[in-house]
Amino acid sequence: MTKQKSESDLFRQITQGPGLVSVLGVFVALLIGGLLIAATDSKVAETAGYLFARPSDFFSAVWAAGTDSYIALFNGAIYNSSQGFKPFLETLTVATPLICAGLGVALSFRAGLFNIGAQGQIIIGAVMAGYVGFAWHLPVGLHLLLVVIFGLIGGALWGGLVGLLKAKTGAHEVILTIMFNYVALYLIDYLMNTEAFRRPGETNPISPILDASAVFPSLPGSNLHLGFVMAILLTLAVAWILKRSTIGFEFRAVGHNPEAAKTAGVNVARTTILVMALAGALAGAAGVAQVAGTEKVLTNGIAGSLGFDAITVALLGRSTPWGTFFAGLLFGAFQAGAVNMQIATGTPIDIVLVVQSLIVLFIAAPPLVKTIFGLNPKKKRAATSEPVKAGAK
Amino acid sequence: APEESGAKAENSDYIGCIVSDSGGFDDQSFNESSYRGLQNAKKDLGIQVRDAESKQNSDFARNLDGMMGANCNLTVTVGFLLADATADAAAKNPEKHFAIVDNQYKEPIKNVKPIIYDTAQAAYLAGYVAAATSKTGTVATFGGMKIPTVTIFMDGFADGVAKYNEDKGKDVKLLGWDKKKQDGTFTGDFEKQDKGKQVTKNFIAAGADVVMPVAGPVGKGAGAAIQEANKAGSDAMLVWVDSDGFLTAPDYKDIMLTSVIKTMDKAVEDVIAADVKGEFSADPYVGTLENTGVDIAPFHDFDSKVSEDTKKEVAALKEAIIKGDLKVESPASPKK
Amino acid sequence: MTTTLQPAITILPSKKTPIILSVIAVIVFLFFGIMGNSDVAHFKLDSAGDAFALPELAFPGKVSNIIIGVILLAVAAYSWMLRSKAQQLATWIIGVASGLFVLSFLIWVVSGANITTISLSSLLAGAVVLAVPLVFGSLSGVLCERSGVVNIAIEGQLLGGAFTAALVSSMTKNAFFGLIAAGIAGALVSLVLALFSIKYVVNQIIVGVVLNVLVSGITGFLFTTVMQEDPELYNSPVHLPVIAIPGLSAIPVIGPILFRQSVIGYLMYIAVFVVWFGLFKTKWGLRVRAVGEHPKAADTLGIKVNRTRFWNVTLGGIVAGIGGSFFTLVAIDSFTKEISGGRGFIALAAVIFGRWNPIGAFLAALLFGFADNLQVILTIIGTPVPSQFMAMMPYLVTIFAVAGLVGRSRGPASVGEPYVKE
Amino acid sequence: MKLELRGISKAFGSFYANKNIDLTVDDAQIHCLLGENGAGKSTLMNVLYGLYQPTEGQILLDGKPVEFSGPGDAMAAGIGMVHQHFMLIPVFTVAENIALGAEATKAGGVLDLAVTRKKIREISDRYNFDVDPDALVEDLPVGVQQRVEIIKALVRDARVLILDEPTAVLTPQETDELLEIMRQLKANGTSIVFISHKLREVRAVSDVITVIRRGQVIDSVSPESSTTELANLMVGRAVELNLYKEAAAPGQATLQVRDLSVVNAAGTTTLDAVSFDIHQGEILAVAGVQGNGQTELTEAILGTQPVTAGSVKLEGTELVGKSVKQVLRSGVGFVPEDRSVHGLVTQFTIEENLVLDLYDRAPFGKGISMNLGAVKKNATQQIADFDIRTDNQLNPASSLSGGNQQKVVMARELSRDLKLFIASQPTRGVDVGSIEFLHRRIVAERDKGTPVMIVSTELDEVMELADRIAVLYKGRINGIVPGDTSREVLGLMMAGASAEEAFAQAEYAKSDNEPVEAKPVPVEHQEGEAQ
Ligand SMILES: Nc1ncnc2c1ncn2[C@@H]1O[C@H](COP(=O)(O)OP(=O)(O)OP(=O)(O)O)[C@@H](O)[C@H]1O
Ligand SMILES: Nc1ncnc2c1ncn2[C@@H]1O[C@H](COP(=O)(O)OP(=O)(O)OP(=O)(O)O)[C@@H](O)[C@H]1O
Ligand SMILES: [Mg+2]
Ligand SMILES: [Mg+2]
Repeated sequence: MTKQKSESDLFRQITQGPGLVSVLGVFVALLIGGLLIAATDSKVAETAGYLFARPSDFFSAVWAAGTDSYIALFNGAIYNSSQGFKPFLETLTVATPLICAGLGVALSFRAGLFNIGAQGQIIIGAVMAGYVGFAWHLPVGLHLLLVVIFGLIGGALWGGLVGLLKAKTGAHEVILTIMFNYVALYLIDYLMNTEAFRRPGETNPISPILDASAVFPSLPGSNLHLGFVMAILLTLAVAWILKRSTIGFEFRAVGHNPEAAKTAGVNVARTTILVMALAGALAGAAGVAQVAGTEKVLTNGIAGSLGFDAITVALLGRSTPWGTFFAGLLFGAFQAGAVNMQIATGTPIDIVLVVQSLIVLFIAAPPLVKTIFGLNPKKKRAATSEPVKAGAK
Repeated sequence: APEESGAKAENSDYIGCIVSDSGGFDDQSFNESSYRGLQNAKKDLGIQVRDAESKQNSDFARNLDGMMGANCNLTVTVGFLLADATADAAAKNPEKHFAIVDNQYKEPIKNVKPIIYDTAQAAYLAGYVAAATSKTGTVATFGGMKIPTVTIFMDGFADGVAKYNEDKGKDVKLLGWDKKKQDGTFTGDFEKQDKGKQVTKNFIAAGADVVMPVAGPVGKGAGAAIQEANKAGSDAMLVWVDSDGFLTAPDYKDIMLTSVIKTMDKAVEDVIAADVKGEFSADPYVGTLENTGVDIAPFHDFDSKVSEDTKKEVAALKEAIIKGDLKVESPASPKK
Repeated sequence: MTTTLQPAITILPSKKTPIILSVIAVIVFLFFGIMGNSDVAHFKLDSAGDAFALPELAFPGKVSNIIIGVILLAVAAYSWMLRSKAQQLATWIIGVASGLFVLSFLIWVVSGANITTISLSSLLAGAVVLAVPLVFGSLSGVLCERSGVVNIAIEGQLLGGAFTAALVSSMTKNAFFGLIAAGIAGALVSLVLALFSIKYVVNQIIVGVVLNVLVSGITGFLFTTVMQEDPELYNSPVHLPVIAIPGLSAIPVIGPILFRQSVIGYLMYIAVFVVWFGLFKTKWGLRVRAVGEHPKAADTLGIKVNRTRFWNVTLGGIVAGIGGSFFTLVAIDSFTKEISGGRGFIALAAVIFGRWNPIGAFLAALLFGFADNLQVILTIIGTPVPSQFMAMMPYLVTIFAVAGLVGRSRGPASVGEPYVKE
Repeated sequence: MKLELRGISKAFGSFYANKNIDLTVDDAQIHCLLGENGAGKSTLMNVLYGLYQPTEGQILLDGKPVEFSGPGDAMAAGIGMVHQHFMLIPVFTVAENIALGAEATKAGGVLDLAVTRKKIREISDRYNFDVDPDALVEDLPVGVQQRVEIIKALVRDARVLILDEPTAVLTPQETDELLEIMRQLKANGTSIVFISHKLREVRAVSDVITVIRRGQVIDSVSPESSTTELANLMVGRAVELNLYKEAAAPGQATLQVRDLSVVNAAGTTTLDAVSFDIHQGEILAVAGVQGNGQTELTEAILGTQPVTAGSVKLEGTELVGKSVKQVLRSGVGFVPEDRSVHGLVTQFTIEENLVLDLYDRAPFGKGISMNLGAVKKNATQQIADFDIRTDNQLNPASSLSGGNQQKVVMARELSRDLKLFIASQPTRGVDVGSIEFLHRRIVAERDKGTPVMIVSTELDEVMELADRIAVLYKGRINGIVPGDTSREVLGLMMAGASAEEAFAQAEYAKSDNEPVEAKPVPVEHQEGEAQ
C-alpha cells in the first residue's frame, strides 16, 4: 500500500517536475515547427493531391519534410559524421555574445528595469572595442585587454546614460532604451562613413581588420574563441553579484520594492545608474565578442539582432545567470544549426525563429504542456452537499 | 519530373551556390538579381544549386562553411559585407571557385571573381533623361542607406542632371543628393516602404516630378506615392533601378520613365557558364555601358513622352562614355 | 539651556523647467537669432487640390528669431521669478514656449538651407501619415495596459496585420476583406498573449517579446514559401482608396490632414475618440481601468477580472491588426519581410509618453511622425548636418521630450501583474 | 438577515486555515470574531464573501443554503464586506469607486455618475458621513476611505456587513464614530460581523464574541467577559495585558529637533517648525490623528522626505542633508508606518529582510561582498528571540502573517546598537499576545539608555509606552505633556486644543462645572522656544 503510494509519488515528481515538462515543451515546439515545414513543402503538397489514393505517400512526405530539416539542424548544431563535434564548437561560438548580452538584460530585469537597450549597448561597445582593435597597434596581451575594457566601457556608457536620465528625470527606461538603440544605429552608420573608421582604399563602410593582437585567440580548427571563456567568467561574476554582493542585494531590493529599499538606505538613483551601466557593460562584452571574436571587422550590422535575441534569452533563463547561460547555448545551437538546415534542405531560416519562440512559450507555461500530455493531477473535489445557487432564491 | 535533356544532364553534378547578405533573396535588389542569375543557370545549364540566406553578419562565414561542406563548385557571394568571409573561404579552399557581387579586392584573389558595376555611367544617362523630361524643373533621388553601391547611382544621376543644365543652359534642380558633400536623403533601411512613400511625397510637394529611389523594396513606396500624386493631378514619373522596372515592378508601368539596369543576373549566369565550361578566370567583371552590364532601360510606354532630341542626345552621350570621351566619375566607381 | 541651532537652508521647487526654458531661450536668441541666417524662410501653406490659395508665410531668419528669442527670454525670466516664490509655470505657457522653439528652429534651418521654402501643409500631412500605424499600435497598447496586461507584442500585431491584409486582399481581390482579416490576425496574436499571460500566468513581457519573434518568423517563413512562389496571386493586394470628402478636403492645411484620408486614416481618428470616450466615459471603461489599477478590488465588486483582460487584449489586437493593414492596403503595394520596421516599439513608447491616455498616445505618435517627416524634408532642402544625424532627430526629440518635459509617468498600478485568485 | 455557517473548512494545500467552523449571526446582531494573527478570521470572511470556495461546509442565509461562485453572488445575496486592506482604487474618485460594479448608465453604457452622487449624498446624510463624491480616494485620509468602503456596501443594500479589522488604521475619534455608525446600522436591521484585535472596542460594541484559534472555534462568550479572559482565550495562555515598566531615568537630551519644516510637492506645509528633544532612556510618544504630520516628521528625520527648513541633531551631529544611509549608520533604528510598503521587501526571504538595512555592514557585508553565513546565523537568532512564527527562514516574507511581519521589522531595527529608535505604529494589526511582546522590547531598548520615539495613532499604546507625549496637530506640536496625561486631555489636544486649554477644559468637565483653583499645568513648551 505504502509502496504503491510512493511509486505514484515518484511518477508525479517526474511528470510534474520542470525537467520533463521542459523536454516536452521543446518537443511540442519542434512538432509545430515540423508541421509548418511540412505544410509548405512541395513534396507534401504534391502527395496531398492524391492523399486518398495513397495516403502513405502523404504521411511519409510529411514525416520526411519535418525530420530531414531537424536532422540537418542537429547536424549543424551538435554533431555530424563528417565533422564530429565541430558543429558544437560553432554553437558555443554563436552562444557567446548571446550569453553576454543576455546577462546584461537579465541583470537589469532583476533590478526591475525593463532594459531593451542591449542592441544599442552592443553597438557602442563594438564600436569602441573595434576602434581600439584596428586603429591602435599595441603589444600582444595588452591590446586585447584594452579592446575588452573599451568595449565594456562603451556599453557601460550607453547603458549608464539611460540610467542617469531615468534617475535624474524619471523618464521611462523603455522609451529611453528604444530611442537609444536607434541613435546608436545611426551613430555607427555615420562613423562607418568617416575616414577614421573606413578601411583605407575602400569606399564601402567596413573597417580595417582588427590587429591579430586585438582578437581573441581561437581554438585551432574552429571558430570558437576565448570570448566563450569570458562569457563563462561573466556568468560567474553576475551570479556572484546577484547572490553574494551588497550591490546585488541593492539591485534586487530596488527591483522588488524601491520604496522599502529607499527606507533601508539604498540610494535608488545611484543603483539605477549602476545597474544600467553594468548591464550595458555586459552587452558591451557581447559587442567585443562579435568584433574581436567572430567578425574581426566592424560594420554597421555588427550587432545583428543580438540585442533583441538577448531579451528572449534572458527571459527564457528566467533572469538568472545560469539560466541565461543555458538559454544562450540553446539559442546558439538553433542559430548555428539553422544555417546547415537551410543549405541541406532549403528550409527557410525563419522557421528557427518560430521554433525558438514556441520553445520559450511552452517552457514558460508548464501547465499548458501538462494539459497537452494529460499530465495534470486530477482535481480533488471535496464531497459537499448540493446547495442552491445564491441568485435562485 | 520531366526528363532532363542530354546536354543538361551532363552538368547535373555541377553545384552552383549563392550566399546572400542580410537583405535576403527577396530584397528586390542585388541579392534577388544574383539569385535569379543562379536560378537561370539551373534552368539553362541543368546544374544543381544551393542557396543560403544570411540573417546577420556572423552567418556569413558559417554559410560559406556550409557551402564548402555541400561541395559547391562555384559560390556566389553578394555584397561587400561578405568580402572578408569570401576571401577567407577562398584561401581555405583554393580548389573551389567564388564570385562576389559588388565588391572589389585591393589585392586580387586567384579563385575569386569580383562582379562589379560602373553604375554611374547608366545613372548618368537616366539623370539626363530625367532633367530633359521634367516639366517642373526639379528631379529627385533618395537612397536606402548611405553605402557606395547606392550612392554611385545618385552620383551618376546628379552628373547627368548637371550635364543637361550645362548643355541646355537650364537650371533643373536635383533634390535628395548633394554630390559635392556626398550626402542627401536616406530612408535609413531597406525595409520601411511607407517611409519611402512619405519621402517621395515630400519630394513631390517640393516640386519634383521625376524620382529615382535607390532603396530596394523601399522603391515601391516611391512608386505608390507617385501614383497617388498623379491621381490628384500631378504628372510625376519614376526611375527604377537594378532591373527594368517595367518588367519586374509592373505595378508601376504607368509611371515608369526608365530604369537604371545592373545586369547581375546575366553576369552571374555568365560566370557560372564559363566555370561549367572550365573557363573560370578571376579577372573582375566590370559591368559598363560598353558591355551592357549597366544600361538604361527602354522607355516603353513613355517612349512618346521623351523627345526625339533627347533620345538622340542620350545616344550620343552613351557613345561618348563608351568611347571614353566622356568620363563619369563617382567616389564609388570601380577602381581600375 | 540648549544651544541655538541654525535652521538648514530653505529648499525651493525643482529648477528643471526654468533651466530648460533658459537654455532654449539663449539658443534661440544667440544661435538662431544673432548668429542665424538673414535669408527669408518661406512656408507654403497650400497644396495641390486646395480650394483657394493661402499666402506664403515668410519669416526673415535673423530678425524673427531675435524677436522669438526675446519672448522666450522673458518667459524664462518669468519662470525663475515664479520659482523664487515657490510657484510653477502654467502648462499652457510651457506649451507655447515649446511651440515657439519649434517655429524658431524651423525658421533657422529653412533660412539657412539650399532651398529656403518648405511646404508646411505637406509637413503636417506627412506627419499624420507616418503616425497612422503608430497611433493604432499605441491604442492597442493603451487598451491592453489599461486592463493590466503589458503589451510588448504591438510590433507582432502590426506585422501580422500587414501580412494577413496583403494575403487576403490579394486572394479575395477585396480590400475590405483584407482589412477585416488584418483585425482577425491581430486578434489571433492577442489571443496567444491573453492565453499565455492570463490563463497560464506566464510573465507578460516574456510572451510579448516572444510573440514578436514568432510573428516575424511565421510571416517571414510564409512570405518565402507562399507569397514569393506566386506574388501575383498572394501578394498583390487591392488597395483602399483615398477618399477625399468633397469640399472639406479642399481646405488648405486642414483638408489634407483630416479630410483626404484612406478608410484607415478616418478609422484612426474615430478609434482615438472612441477609445478615449469608452475608457473615460462609459461603464465599460470604468471597469477596465479598475481591473488595471486594482484587480482585487474589482473582483470584490463582482467584476470578472480575467475575462475583462482577455477581451481587452483581444480588442487591442484587432486595433493593432487594422493599423498593420495600413502598410499593405494603403501605404504600399505589397508585403515584404519586417515591413513594420520596429514601429511597434515606437508605439509602445508613445503609450508611455502619452501617459496611457488615447489622446496622449495619439499626440505622442504625431510628435514622432512630425519629427520624422521634418527630418526628411530638411535633408531634401539641404542642411549642413550629416544625414545620419538628421535621421536621429525623431529619437532625440523623443528622448528630450520624455526626459526634459514629461518626466515620471505613472501607469496603471497593476500592469504586468497577473491576477490569480486564492 | 440571519446568517449561518455550518462546518466550514478551508484548506490551502494541506494546511487548514479554517476547520469545521460553525457560526451563527442573528438578525441585527453585532457579532465579533476574535483571534490571534493568522487564526483564520480573514479567510473565513473571504469564504463568506465568495472570494474563496469553502473546501467543505455550507452557508445559510435566513435558513436557505446558498453557494457563491464569486463576490458578485455574495453581494447579490445581501452580503457586504469592508476588507482589512481597503478595496478602493486610489486614482478613482469616490463616486467612481462606489459606482464600480453597479454602475448607473445612460444610453449606450455611458456612465451616469450623477445618480451615484445622489445616492452617496443620501447615505452620507443618513449616517452623518462627510464624504465628497468627487474627491480622489488617494487624497483622502484613511478614516474617510473607510467610510467610502461602508457606503459601497450600503449602496448595494448589504444586510450582512463584514468589517475586517476596520479600526486598525483609525484614530480614537474615528473609531468612536465608526462604533456609533455600527450601532445605527444595527438599529436599521443590518447584521454585522466585526473583526478586531482591540478588546476595548470589541467589548463596547459586540452582542456576541466568538473566539477562533488555529482555524477552529474555541468558544462564544458575552461581551461582559473581561479583557484578560478574552486575551487568554485567544492566545491559549495567560497574557499579561498591562505593561509594567520602571519609571524613566532620562539622561542627556541627545536628540534635538529644531524648527523642522516640510512643504510637500503640492506646496502645503505638512510639518511646521517643529521643535523637541528626546533624552536618553526615555520614550517620547508622538500622538495625533493620522495625517497631521507624523509621517513627515519621521521621514524627515530619516531623510526620505526632503526638509524645507530646520535641523535635527543627534549627539551633536546634524542629520538634515545626510543620506538615509548615513542617518541609519549614525545609529538610528527606524520602523516605518507601513511595513509592507516601506519596511519589508516581501519577495525577499525572511533572512534577507532581517538584514535589509544592515547588509553592507559587518558582519554581513565587507566591501561589496556579503557574508551569507552571518546572514543565516542572524536570522536564526532573531527568529528565536522574537518568536517569529515560520517553518523556514528561507520563505519569502510575504508568507508571514501581518503580526509576524511586524516582528521581523522590529527585530531587525532593534538588533543593533542604537542611538535613537523611531517606531511608527509599532503594533498595527498585531494581536494582543504579540503586542505585549513588542512593547516589552521597546521598553527594554529604552532601559538600555536609547532615546525612543514612538509614533502612534493608538491612544492605548501611547499611554502605555510614553514617558512624555507630544501631540501633533496640523503639522505643529500642540504641546508636550507627561506620560500619565489623561485620555480626555489627549483627545482634546488631538482635536486642536493647546495643552493649557485641554487641561483646563478636562478639569472643568471633571469638576462638573465647579470652579477650580488654578493648578499648575504640567506642560512643556517647545524646546528652544522662549528660554
Ligand atoms: N492564500 C493562502 N494560501 C495559503 N495560506 C493562506 C492563504 N491565505 C491565508 N493563509 C493562511 O491561513 C491562515 C489564516 O490566515 P487569515 O488571514 O485568515 O488570518 P487572520 O486571522 O485574518 O489573521 P490577522 O489577524 O493577522 O489578520 C494563516 O496561517 C495564513 O498564512
Ligand atoms: N500564497 C500564499 N501562501 C502563503 N501564505 C499566504 C499566501 N497569500 C497570503 N498568505 C498569507 O495569508 C494571510 C492573509 O493575508 P492578509 O492579506 O489577510 O494578511 P493579514 O495577516 O490578515 O494582514 P495584516 O498584515 O494586515 O495583518 C497572511 O498571513 C499572508 O501572509
Ligand atoms: Mg486578517
Ligand atoms: Mg492582520
